[in-house]
Amino acid sequence: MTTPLLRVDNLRIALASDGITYNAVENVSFEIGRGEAFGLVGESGCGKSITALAVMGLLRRPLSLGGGRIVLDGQEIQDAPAAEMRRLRGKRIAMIFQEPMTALNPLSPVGKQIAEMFVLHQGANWNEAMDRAEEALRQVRVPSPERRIRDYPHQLSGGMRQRVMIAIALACGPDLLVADEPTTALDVTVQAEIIDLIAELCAAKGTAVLMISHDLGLVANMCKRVAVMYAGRIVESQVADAIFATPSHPYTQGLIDSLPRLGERARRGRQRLTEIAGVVPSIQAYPAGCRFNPRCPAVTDICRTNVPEATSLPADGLVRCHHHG
Amino acid sequence: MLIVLGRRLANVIPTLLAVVALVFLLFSVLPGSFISGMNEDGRSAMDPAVMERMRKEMGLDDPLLERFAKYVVNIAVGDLGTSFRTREPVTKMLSGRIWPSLKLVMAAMTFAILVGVTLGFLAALKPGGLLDTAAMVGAISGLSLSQFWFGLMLMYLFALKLQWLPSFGYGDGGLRNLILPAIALGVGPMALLARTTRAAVLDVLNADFVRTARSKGMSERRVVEWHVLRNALVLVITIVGLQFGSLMGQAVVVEKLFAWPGVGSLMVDSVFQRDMPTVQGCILMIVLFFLAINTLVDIAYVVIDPRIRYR
Amino acid sequence: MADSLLSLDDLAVHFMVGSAFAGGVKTLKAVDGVTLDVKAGECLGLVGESGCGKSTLALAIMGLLLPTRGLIHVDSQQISGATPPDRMKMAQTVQMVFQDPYASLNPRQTVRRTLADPLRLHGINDRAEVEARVIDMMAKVGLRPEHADRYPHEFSGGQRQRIGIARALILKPKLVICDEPVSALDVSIRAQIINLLLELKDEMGLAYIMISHDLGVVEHVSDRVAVMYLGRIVEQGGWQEIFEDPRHPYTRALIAAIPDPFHRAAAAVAKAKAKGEIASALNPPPGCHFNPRCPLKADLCTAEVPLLEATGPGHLAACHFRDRAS
Amino acid sequence: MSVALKLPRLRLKGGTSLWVGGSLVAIAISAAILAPVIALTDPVMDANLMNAEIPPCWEYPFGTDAQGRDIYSRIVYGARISLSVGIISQICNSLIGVTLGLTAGYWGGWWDDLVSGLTNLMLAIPSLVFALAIMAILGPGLVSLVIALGLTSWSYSCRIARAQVLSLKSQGYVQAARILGYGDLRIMFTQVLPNILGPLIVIATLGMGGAILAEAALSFLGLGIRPPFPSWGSMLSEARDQITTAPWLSVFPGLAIFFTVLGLNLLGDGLRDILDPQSTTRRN
Amino acid sequence: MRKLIWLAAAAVAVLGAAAAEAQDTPRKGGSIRMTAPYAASFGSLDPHVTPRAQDDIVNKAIQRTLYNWNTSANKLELELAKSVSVSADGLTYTYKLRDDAFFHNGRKMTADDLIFSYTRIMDGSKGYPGARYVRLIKGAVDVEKGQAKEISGLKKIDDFTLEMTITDRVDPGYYFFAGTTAILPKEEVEKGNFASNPVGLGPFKFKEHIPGSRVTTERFDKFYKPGKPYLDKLEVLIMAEAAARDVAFRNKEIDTSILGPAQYVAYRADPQLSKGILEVAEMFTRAITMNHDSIKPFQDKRVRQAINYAIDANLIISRLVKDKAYRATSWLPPSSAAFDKTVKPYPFDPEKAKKLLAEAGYPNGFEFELTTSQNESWGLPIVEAVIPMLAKVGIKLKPKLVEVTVLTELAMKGDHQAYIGSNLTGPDSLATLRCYYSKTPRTACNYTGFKNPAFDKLLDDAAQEGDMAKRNELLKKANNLLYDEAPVWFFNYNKAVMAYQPWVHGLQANPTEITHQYPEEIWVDANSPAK
Repeated sequence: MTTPLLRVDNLRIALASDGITYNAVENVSFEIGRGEAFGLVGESGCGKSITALAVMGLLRRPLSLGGGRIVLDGQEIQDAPAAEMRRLRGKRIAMIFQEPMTALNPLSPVGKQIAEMFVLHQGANWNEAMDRAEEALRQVRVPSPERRIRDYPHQLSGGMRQRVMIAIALACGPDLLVADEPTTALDVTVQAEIIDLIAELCAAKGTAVLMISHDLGLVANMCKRVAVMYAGRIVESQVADAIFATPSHPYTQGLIDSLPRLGERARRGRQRLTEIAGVVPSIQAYPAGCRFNPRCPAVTDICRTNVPEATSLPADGLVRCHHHG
Repeated sequence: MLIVLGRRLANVIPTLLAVVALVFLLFSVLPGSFISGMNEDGRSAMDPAVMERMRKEMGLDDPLLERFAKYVVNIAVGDLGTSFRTREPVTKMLSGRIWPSLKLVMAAMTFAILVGVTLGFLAALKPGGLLDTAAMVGAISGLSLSQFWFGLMLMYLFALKLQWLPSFGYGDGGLRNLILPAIALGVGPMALLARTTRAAVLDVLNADFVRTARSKGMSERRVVEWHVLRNALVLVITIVGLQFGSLMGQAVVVEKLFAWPGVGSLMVDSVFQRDMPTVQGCILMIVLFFLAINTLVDIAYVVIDPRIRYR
Repeated sequence: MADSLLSLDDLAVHFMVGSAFAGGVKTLKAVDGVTLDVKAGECLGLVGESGCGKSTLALAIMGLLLPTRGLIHVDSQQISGATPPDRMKMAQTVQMVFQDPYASLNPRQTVRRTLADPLRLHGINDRAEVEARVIDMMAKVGLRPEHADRYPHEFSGGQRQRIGIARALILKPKLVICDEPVSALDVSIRAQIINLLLELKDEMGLAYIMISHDLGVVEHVSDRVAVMYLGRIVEQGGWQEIFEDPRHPYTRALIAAIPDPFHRAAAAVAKAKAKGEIASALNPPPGCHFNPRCPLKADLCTAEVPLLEATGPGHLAACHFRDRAS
Repeated sequence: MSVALKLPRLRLKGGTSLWVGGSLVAIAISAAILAPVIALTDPVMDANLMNAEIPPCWEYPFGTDAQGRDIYSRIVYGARISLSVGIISQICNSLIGVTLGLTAGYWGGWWDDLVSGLTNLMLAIPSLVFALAIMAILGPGLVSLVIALGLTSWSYSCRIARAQVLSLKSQGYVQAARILGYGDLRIMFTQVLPNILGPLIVIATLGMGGAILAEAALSFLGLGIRPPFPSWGSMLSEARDQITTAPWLSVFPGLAIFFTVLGLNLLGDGLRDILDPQSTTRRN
Repeated sequence: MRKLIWLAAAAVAVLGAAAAEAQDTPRKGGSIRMTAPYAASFGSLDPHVTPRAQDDIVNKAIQRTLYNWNTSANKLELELAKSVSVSADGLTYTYKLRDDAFFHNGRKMTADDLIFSYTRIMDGSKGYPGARYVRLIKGAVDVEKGQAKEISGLKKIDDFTLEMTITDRVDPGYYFFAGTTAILPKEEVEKGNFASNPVGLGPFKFKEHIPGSRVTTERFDKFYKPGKPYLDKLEVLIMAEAAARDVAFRNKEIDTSILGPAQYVAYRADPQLSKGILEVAEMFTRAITMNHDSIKPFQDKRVRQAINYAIDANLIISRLVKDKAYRATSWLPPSSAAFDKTVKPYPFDPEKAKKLLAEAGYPNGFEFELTTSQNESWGLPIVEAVIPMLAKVGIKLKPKLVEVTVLTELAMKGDHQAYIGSNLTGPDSLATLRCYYSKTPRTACNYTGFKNPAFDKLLDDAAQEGDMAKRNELLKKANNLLYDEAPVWFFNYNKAVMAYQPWVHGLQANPTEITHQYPEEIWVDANSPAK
């Protein structure tokens, strides 16, 4: 295998709170190959978004990088100087965010916000940059881009705004696109379009995607490989198809079973949904041992004391569970 | 912009009318009359027969409603009545006072904006830092100062002890006479602006779109220049407008202390002498100024914030 | 009508927006001619995307918004019209569960107060009885008695939603409107609440209107389903007809948009995705509101509003091509 | 980002100002309450012209005034007047503002238009000018002052109450209350009011400082508190001519005003961080 | 002892004035910056419109009246006339007017200007404050009522001779020296904007008025006193705030300043500043006016005397007013010709006060409300000092603070139980004492409601007496009667104190109002920093 585009190795993110430092994320490792779509799935507060921010070098107080390595194309960037990171951001790694309304500057025309990318990274002058911004808008299939570049974010619908965000992110043809819940704020029908757009554009440009979502179905549909995070750790990582077919971690299993799936009732009649007991723990109250242990139906004593090691699964997959393998 | 202006005017007129009515009613129940006010210094002679006659001549004995109706009709044609005291048209008296008042208010606001916004801005860039702490302690102290006390202190320090600046008066209308009263008047808004600016900049710095800007690979300096300033300005401008507008009213104390010939000191003087047409004219002037500034702020919003147009 | 717990007849809720100065007043037809009924003990799923008017419809049913036209009958009693409805009586018939469990509980009231106050308000003043009903209701939604004196912030999202459900049920209503009851919850918690709602329905003989954009949830819980688009119902029928044999292109588009990692849906559905975005309700397209996004669009669709007509027993669709095979 | 991540910084910042502000205010309040106990002499009757204008010394820690009265005792008693002015006028303001704002925001319609108009009117006339007019009508004195300050600056609390109600009105629990059959007033007072109290308390706290300063300004203009009981503003105002000859006359009341208002401002800030964490940019 | 203090202070005043005169020969040129301390603005520069002391500070420079008050001689003298002859019945005065007086517009003053000015003042529709004086002229009232166009008592003999017939046997000087009776040029008045461009006969001509700030005037070269004025420029700066005035004076931004008690102490103690202090006993009597109609105890002479005994006025004057006042004995001020120097003020004797109260039937005292203004010399601070003193004899005093404006109105309406104030008590002693004449209405200054037939008789006799010396004897008796009756608490006569910079010379100690300087006498030496 060639070197992966991005390798995250043993990442730890520290959260300082009231003078105590918590590990919001620990032991997180994954690799993304060139042009590959990789999904990171988890519930709110599991640390998936801050992992993405860590990759971007955008962690801010009270969060900080606690340890581990982030290797982009063979180059370690976790300790890169700020200026170096700035050159990378936007040019080689780009990001789109959950809320397209707040992620765009409300006082600046969208065309200008796209054009900034060309000015920043390619030394274009503003006129030239605006022309290219128009082209970028066309690429993300915004109708009549020549007019839209002068529009302000509030004049666009949610889906259009997210398209603008995509245009910004992909403006300089980055190697990696980090998409943090890009469709959560959108309607179902629009969400499908945006996902398709991202997949299509990235495939065309050979851009790798780090897709972050709470929706396992969505991620599995788009990504080749998926990692599931729970309470700051990756609990399972598999090829997308496999994770639905053979979920190995009780949490993954629970997630898949707990939601009514379209067509399920027609096939099998109404079944009582499988519940995952309890609640997601807060960072300050992570349980010892396997963090899923208070909610796990298969919990045993070892789960409460020992952190499970990773067990390999086929096709570079892994799972962290004492009861596997 | 015309729409904003139109909407604004539609709001301004009823407000003005209400102000006129309120002021008129308030001051018509004021005890003491101008005529007894002529002895305000306790040194001037009065003649009861003349007083009776003056009451009549000034229409003070007419029914309230009649006087009010007359007043409103006159205002509509730009006549604010005749001062009891000087027997000159109020408009003429005001016209001599507006420029000094404006000068003072503008100087105070310039001071407040220059110092306040700069301090607040620098403080926000390093929250928790030494400058931040110092600026915020200074700001909150500035808000806790009694204006006339502070003015007196300035006088003593800069005029009497250091002899840098004249202590009072309008002088030739130049900058030297303006500095002390402007600072005394501007310290409150300055403190408020420092705090508001700091909060606004911090707010914007934490906004999602700033994160977006950073994710684009911008330097912090660019982030601030391209994305933070303008957005913070929107938040700051409200305070600037409100403060600017009410400064003319607050100037009363400072104008009196520094013997500054503005609308405020004319008003206080006229209140104490019960020169009602002048008082009403002054208040109307102050309110008009407030509303005008607010309209300007609204227009500034439209210029700065594209969202407003479509609201 | 007689056997309907709730019936809506040509219900419309319009809002005036804008001002006389800025570009004139416009009419926003949030709900525009909705006819529906819900029978006792039945669960009606109401599906639609943001801005389709489903929340407005719910508020109108609750009597919180005055309808512009049309009739609402609740338990055979007309509640719309010139006079505002009798809130006290309404309260004992229809209740509501809200989407956001964080915003739907008064942060300054304990669970006990949240549940006991409505009882007292409705004339139950006996202390022991109030207490008994509160504890009983808490038990029903899976809360322990010691939770009674806690404040909302001490609970997790799932537990808060349980409190919200308890509050809705404390007056023993016949119909509960559930407005996206699980969409704000953590994924791993949603099953708990869906199961709870279904259990309570059976136990208390409740009827539901289940408003959701999550088709999986709707399919799971509903007896009948109505699909809304831009203020109108575009399709209505039994859950099986809607999901197995959707007749409206919009319904098909909704189903097609669901990520389908199991690759089980028919290939035809996968091609039914809608293009573009939902139009503004302020300025809906003429004719069939869905026409700009519709793969079946024809001239007829811009010219004529399709009526909601039967396409099978109990299955209605508002499409000119309702009978065309998908 | 999750809610949990936002908490820590606010608490640190609020802590200091809350502590310092709270202590300063507590000192002022205890001085007011304990005045008869901790004052050395009667602030009014113990005038002895033979003792006039003694600089601070052991017997008179803050010196004596032109009437030979102990300034320390007068400041202690003055706390009663000055704090009463601040507290009572703010209670009036809050009552008026909250009632109007609450009902206007909740009911909307013509009532809202009327209240908004009234609020704009109040904002347009500078409150000092307004207070001056009312003081001139009622004549100097504590009651007039409380009325003047209590009637003239309710627009802020009204605006805030209204804005808060508007945002709370669509919250689930308010809607739920309506659905459960609660009457409008019951909803306003049990569901809405308790939840908007935080920012209103902050406004009232900051307003108290403003009222104390306004009292000083009005005293300066000659429309202050009725004698013989001292208020800090009137003490300061009376002493201003002697600032070069007997500075202690004005220094101590000046400091009392400064530290009390500072305390109230700090307290308001600290409370804001606790009670109203979202509103860092709101004007006060 | 007390008298000694008073005499000493008076001597200082005279010496101060003398010292100012005794400098070298006046220097021509330079400018002076005087202060107007009584309000934050001038009312009007039209002297007929305003009776205010503040405005007269400027008007003294620009305008002239028929008479003036000679400060050094302490009496009235002719200003615009060279001589006057009086008819036998004492009612017709024939004035030989100056033929060298020019208005600032260059025109010479004639008798027509006096007739015009006095007729204007009697315009009933305007209610000019000077009407109270001009009404003395026969036929003036008819003009005021609109029944005549011309004042019948004024006759022009020739351009420089005017005959004036008056209605009472009084000295018209008292009536025609007030600023409100200034002589104005008709043609300028009729231009319509006289107030913003005043023209007069005074030594200085108007140059600029910045409302609320200052008035600037320049030397008028054709002024009728040869060689005068000395100054090129005279500015009057408005400075109502005593503390600010203090700073400005110390900072040498102003040349004269009016001192309050606090600053009086400080300036006297300062080796430099103490050299430039001008003092004068002004004709203002400060008193607590008791309303005999509203509080029953006040009707008893013994109670009123008790109050005079119970208050330690000397202590208040020395400690609180910082000796910036002269102890009052009775109503008339010491500069009045009818003042009796032998009378001693009420001594401080609380025991006697208690006894008198007991005799009057109030052994346990009583309670009354005292209305006061904020004034530092005759307002609130005094009341605060009086409260404990009266409390010691059992009288409970409730202070009520009002504005001066309101105070005046309450006094006129009788809507008070007692009030403390400052009363103009000169220079016309007869007019001053009329305030206690039983037929004088309350609105015209009988604020006590005092009624005493003996007093009325004395006043009637005095009015009939043509011989000024004899009249003054009668008035002296009346004043002493007031002393015994004590209708008010006699507090003090104002000691007006003006501070001036060392380079200022020629200031006059004017007892009618210290700020009213005849500026043609003032000059500054070369040390003046003003340009």
